[in-house]
Amino acid sequence: MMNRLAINIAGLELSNPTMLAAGILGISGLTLSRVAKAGAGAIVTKSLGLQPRAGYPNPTIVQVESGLVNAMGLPNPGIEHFTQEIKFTRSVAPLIISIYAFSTDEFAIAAQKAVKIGADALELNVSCPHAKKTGADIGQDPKLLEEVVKATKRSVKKPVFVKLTPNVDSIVRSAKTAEKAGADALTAINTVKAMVIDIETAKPILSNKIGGLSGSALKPIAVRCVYEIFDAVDIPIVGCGGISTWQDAVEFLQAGASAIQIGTAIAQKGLNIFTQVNEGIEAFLEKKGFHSVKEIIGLSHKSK
Amino acid sequence: MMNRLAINIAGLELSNPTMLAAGILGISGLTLSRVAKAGAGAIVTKSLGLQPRAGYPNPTIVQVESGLVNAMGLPNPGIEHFTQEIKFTRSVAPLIISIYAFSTDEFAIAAQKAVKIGADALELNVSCPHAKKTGADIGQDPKLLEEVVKATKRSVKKPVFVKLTPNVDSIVRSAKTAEKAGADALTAINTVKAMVIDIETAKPILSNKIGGLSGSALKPIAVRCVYEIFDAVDIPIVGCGGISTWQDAVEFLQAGASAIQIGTAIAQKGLNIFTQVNEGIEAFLEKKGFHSVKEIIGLSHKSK
Amino acid sequence: MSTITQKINFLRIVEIEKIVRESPTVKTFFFADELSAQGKPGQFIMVWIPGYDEVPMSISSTCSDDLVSITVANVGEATRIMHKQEAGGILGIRGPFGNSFSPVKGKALLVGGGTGIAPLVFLAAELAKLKTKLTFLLGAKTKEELIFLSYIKAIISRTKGKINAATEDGSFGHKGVVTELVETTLAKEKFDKIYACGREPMLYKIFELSNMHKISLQMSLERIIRCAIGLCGSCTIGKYRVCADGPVFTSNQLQEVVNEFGKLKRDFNGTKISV
Amino acid sequence: MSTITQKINFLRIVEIEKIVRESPTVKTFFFADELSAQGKPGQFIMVWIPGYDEVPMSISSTCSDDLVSITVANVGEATRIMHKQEAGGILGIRGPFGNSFSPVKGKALLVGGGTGIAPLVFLAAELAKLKTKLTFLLGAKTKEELIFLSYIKAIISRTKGKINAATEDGSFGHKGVVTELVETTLAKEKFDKIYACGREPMLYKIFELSNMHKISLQMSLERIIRCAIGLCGSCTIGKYRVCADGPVFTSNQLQEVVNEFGKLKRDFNGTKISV
Ligand SMILES: Cc1cc2nc3c(=O)[nH]c(=O)nc-3n(C[C@H](O)[C@H](O)[C@H](O)COP(=O)(O)OP(=O)(O)OC[C@H]3O[C@@H](n4cnc5c(N)ncnc54)[C@H](O)[C@@H]3O)c2cc1C
Ligand SMILES: Cc1cc2nc3c(=O)[nH]c(=O)nc-3n(C[C@H](O)[C@H](O)[C@H](O)COP(=O)(O)OP(=O)(O)OC[C@H]3O[C@@H](n4cnc5c(N)ncnc54)[C@H](O)[C@@H]3O)c2cc1C
Ligand SMILES: Cc1cc2nc3c(=O)[nH]c(=O)nc-3n(C[C@H](O)[C@H](O)[C@H](O)COP(=O)(O)O)c2cc1C
Ligand SMILES: Cc1cc2nc3c(=O)[nH]c(=O)nc-3n(C[C@H](O)[C@H](O)[C@H](O)COP(=O)(O)O)c2cc1C
Ligand code: FES
Ligand code: FES
Repeated sequence: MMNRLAINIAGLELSNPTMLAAGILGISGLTLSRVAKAGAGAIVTKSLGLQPRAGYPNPTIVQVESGLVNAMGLPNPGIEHFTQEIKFTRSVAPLIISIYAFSTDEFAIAAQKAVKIGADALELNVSCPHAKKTGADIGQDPKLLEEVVKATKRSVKKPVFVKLTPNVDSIVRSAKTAEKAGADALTAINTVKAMVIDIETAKPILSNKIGGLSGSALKPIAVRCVYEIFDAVDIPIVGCGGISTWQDAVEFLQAGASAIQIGTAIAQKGLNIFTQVNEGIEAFLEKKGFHSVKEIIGLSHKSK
Repeated sequence: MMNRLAINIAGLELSNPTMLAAGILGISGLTLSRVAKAGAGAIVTKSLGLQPRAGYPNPTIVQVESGLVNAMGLPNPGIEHFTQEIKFTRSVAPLIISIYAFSTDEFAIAAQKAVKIGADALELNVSCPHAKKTGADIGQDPKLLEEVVKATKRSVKKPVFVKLTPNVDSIVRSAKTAEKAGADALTAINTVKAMVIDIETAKPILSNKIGGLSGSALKPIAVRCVYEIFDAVDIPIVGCGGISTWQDAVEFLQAGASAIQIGTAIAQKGLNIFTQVNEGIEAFLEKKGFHSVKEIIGLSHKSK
Repeated sequence: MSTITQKINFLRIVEIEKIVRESPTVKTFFFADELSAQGKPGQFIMVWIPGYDEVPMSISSTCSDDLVSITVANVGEATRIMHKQEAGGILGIRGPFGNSFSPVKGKALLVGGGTGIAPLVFLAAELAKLKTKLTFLLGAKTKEELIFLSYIKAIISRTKGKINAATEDGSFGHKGVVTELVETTLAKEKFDKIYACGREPMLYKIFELSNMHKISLQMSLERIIRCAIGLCGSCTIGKYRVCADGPVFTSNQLQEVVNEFGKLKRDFNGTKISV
Repeated sequence: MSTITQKINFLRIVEIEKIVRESPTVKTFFFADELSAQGKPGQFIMVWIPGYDEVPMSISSTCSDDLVSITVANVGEATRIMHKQEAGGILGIRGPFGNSFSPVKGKALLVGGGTGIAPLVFLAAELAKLKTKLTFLLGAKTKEELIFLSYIKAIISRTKGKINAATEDGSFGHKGVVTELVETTLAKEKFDKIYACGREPMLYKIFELSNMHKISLQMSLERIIRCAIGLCGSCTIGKYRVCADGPVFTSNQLQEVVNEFGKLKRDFNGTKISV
């Protein structure tokens, strides 16, 4: 029987449209492989840089009513170190290495290294809302964004996903910029800048004070971003932000996503969430008489 | 005994720091007066324009897990019509008329009219995320924002509050622009652009498709905005976004707000919320040994 | 906002299980929905006709198996589309919203005009359980538009109550308007409560009559509903919100808003226009 | 995310009600918290020292009046600040997180080193309720650092169990390390389960001994904890997350991660370093 859930995105063959979101359990090859075995169609690493980075001191995460605010500060051992992890992820699912860097040149070098150690594709983190001179500091500047994507594309042959920040005047402009610069796919979205103050002590709780909001609070914002981008670009979109049920996943697919990423919801639902979401999508497709998940991508744009 | 909750903001004397948010129950003078009697320290009208406007067809509101997504489309009978409403709001609490317009000149005219019919202050809606050529279309353009605020300030003597949109690269830049242009106070924030798709029909639910996210989902974003703005400007800030308890209100005050606005939470808690929040703030001040709410404004910036 | 308000306000997609034609212009739609099935007489739901509009409709019956009905007059675009639907079609609903009629024991007078009869039929069924003695007065343009007639007769006969109807063309019962029946009935009889639903001029007349006879009153009003949760202000009458403080109001409340009741309502942009 | 995970993960500010000095470097802090008071032996909470750090601490006791304790060794900045606090001081806490020891009936061997004794004392109290026969082996550098000694003696005497200690300087009990006591004990006696907590080289040795004697084992591990809810990946050992899959692991699980257990851990940037 045909696999209704199979999808090709920017040349990657996914057995289903669910992916692990960047920065979630993505430092260890064995953990990534466990996520793939739990059902994820693709796995994305923690954002890796050229140098090791310790991240911010704790507290790095705060619970809010409808999600989390986090400022981990991109802790990672550096791309080189990841060589010893990558062997564990072989042949379980396509591996996307998320990279960050502090300049155009560095992005090109980081991309090359990531491909060399075995990335099937790259995701450029130009959207982390709480790191300085990287992440959203790049994604918010159309010129810089264009240069970074161009430089990365020139340096590697593997598909390049560009992960966008919603902390901009117009995510459509960012999406078009990335597409024009050669991006093969877009991931939308990273977290929204946010913070929490403890009123008893009058202190911002995160050591970095400001972090990024993830989880269900983000969902209607992320759906809107995917919907807007879908009308503006021709490259595939990976939806991300607050997905915790198969219904959420279908909403993103109908908004225009070709695949979706799951992060925060893992805290609550465990790694089983990938299988749950996939089973839900499959049953939905069957009920509605669709033969492939591709048939519902962007469907909400077609209806009156 | 001294009123611990009293606060002067941009020349308005408020008996307490709670206000009604714009667009909530703000079309009818009698309803506004009821809100004031229920405990609000100031009342803000629905955003009014020079011409009557029917707004968007239903559905105009959708419930999400942690808030609402709305696209009312600024329905309002026009500023002139409001003359017959304003008599009901006299001497209950300071009245802030929220205005929107489609050009710099129109903003100046609208401001004059609003003052003429009796506004104690104005709030410029340069932040509505779903109206075309007004609202956020102005607030996202620093040059236009500057011109609108300048023109308004030139045309009236009453205090001008500028309501900011979070849908920008940098709300700090918007805040500084508004301050430089002469704003007497800032309201932060309006809703974040968002949408909801019904998966059974694959249709965006709102007739306008895209709307604005309000309610608790917004809170950590709004707190961050107030916190960032507080460091950058010298004019007072009115915090708004997801406030539903006195703890939320205190968090905004400590972040740097001199007063706060309440909208969405009224659906759940009723008009009593103003009194509940005020009583909570008062008890907190007493417990912590503060003599005035002023002592906690921006307190989170002082602590290590 | 993890409260009951939120839960009720989430959109549910339901399938129409059954459609009953009540009159040439009125149909009743049945569907299953757990939350609406807990609705009380007077409460309404918001009905989304995907791709068109979302409109308020009173609950006209509930059932222990979660089956709920709304009774819809074909008056404009959204209701026309609804009338074209068949069983198996879908609707989006949220609710139930608003307050409800408070049932009285003793003797009750129910006065319904047009589709205003629908929520009162739901109420009559509840009152019958309390053994309240019912007098039901109905009004419509023609005999054909007198909906729920046989159903009401059945309830009335169980409670040893009375039923009387008025049609404008005289095709059934009294020729004239239902308020004339109210006048003659109140002249002869005392009631513990009057319940009414229908067009506002009719309601205003009944309000005056109830004041004259000093009988306590509850009536359900209509205004433009958008949010249905008391936020947007579209539905205000005086200081009250029809969606959240109403739709059912008492004589005392109506007295407070007497400058608007029966006289002024707001159009879609909020301008006051005459009722 | 309106689930239990979310509820547990909300930060609560608590007041320290009592501080007990256990040794020159260890203090126990008591505070009231409803959720933590439902914690089980082996579970931990995240403790925010406002303005400094947030660190994981095992629950060392719970009480029906919601009083909970953690037992803290002064080893670095955050724990130094904590040790300076007095009753009335405040902490931010979230949790409890992770799994817990599963209590066994029959005969249990408990092996604790340093502050690793704390969660085992909590476990011992639970096991005593099941009338499990306990053998408790403790290790520390000096007699002064043997915490909870008299409390353990009390539990042990109630269950007719045994207690034995080792100090590196020989100031109390066996001179040497506690694993030597484990070796001699296992040579003489059979147990239904071994529970252990302490430094990883000690745990690894016990793991080997338990394999040799084919006794089922549960031990609590430490890795760097940031999110505590299984997301960030800071705490992984092999394919497991200490915060969410642990902190308590069985022999079988440890076998699966034997390439790292006792050998490698990750530092703050995720680089593997030796334990
Ligand atoms: C609390 C309440 C309960 C109601 N219960 C019933 C019922 O049980 N059965 C029934 O047939 N009708 C009921 N109505 C009236 C019903 O909502 C309107 O007939 C319907 O909205 C018309 O929609 P349309 O698109 O077909 O007509 P349109 O062509 O859109 O409008 C025709 C008229 O319908 C009214 N209307 C339209 N939209 C709204 C709206 N959002 N809110 C209020 N009125 C509106 C206006 O008066 C308008 O002029 C109720 C109204 C309210 C406020
Ligand atoms: C599940 C678990 C339960 C624990 N239970 C206890 C207990 O009951 N009593 C007790 O005294 N200690 C316990 N610890 C160890 C305790 O968390 C560390 O001693 C404490 O974090 C040191 O913080 P510091 O700032 O004083 O030291 P630092 O100077 O910051 O660091 C000293 C060492 O402490 C460890 N450490 C620091 N931060 C963390 C962190 N976020 N996560 C894990 N380790 C960290 C590292 O090994 C570090 O090298 C437990 C650890 C874990 C993982
Ligand atoms: C703890 C945590 C760490 C994250 N780290 C990264 C990261 O390193 N790189 C990145 O691009 N996004 C990172 N993100 C953002 C997520 O990949 C994702 O975009 C966001 O959390 C929204 O999805 P969710 O609501 O499903 O979590 C992180 C999110 C969380 C919660
Ligand atoms: C139904 C509704 C209508 C609104 N109308 C307006 C408006 O006319 N003008 C405006 O500036 N903001 C408007 N807003 C935004 C609110 O004033 C407020 O900024 C936002 O809802 C966040 O606050 P809350 O979470 O307390 O609702 C509206 C919000 C809602 C929910
Ligand atoms: S319909 Fe919005 S307040 Fe009643
Ligand atoms: S501490 Fe984050 S996954 Fe365990």
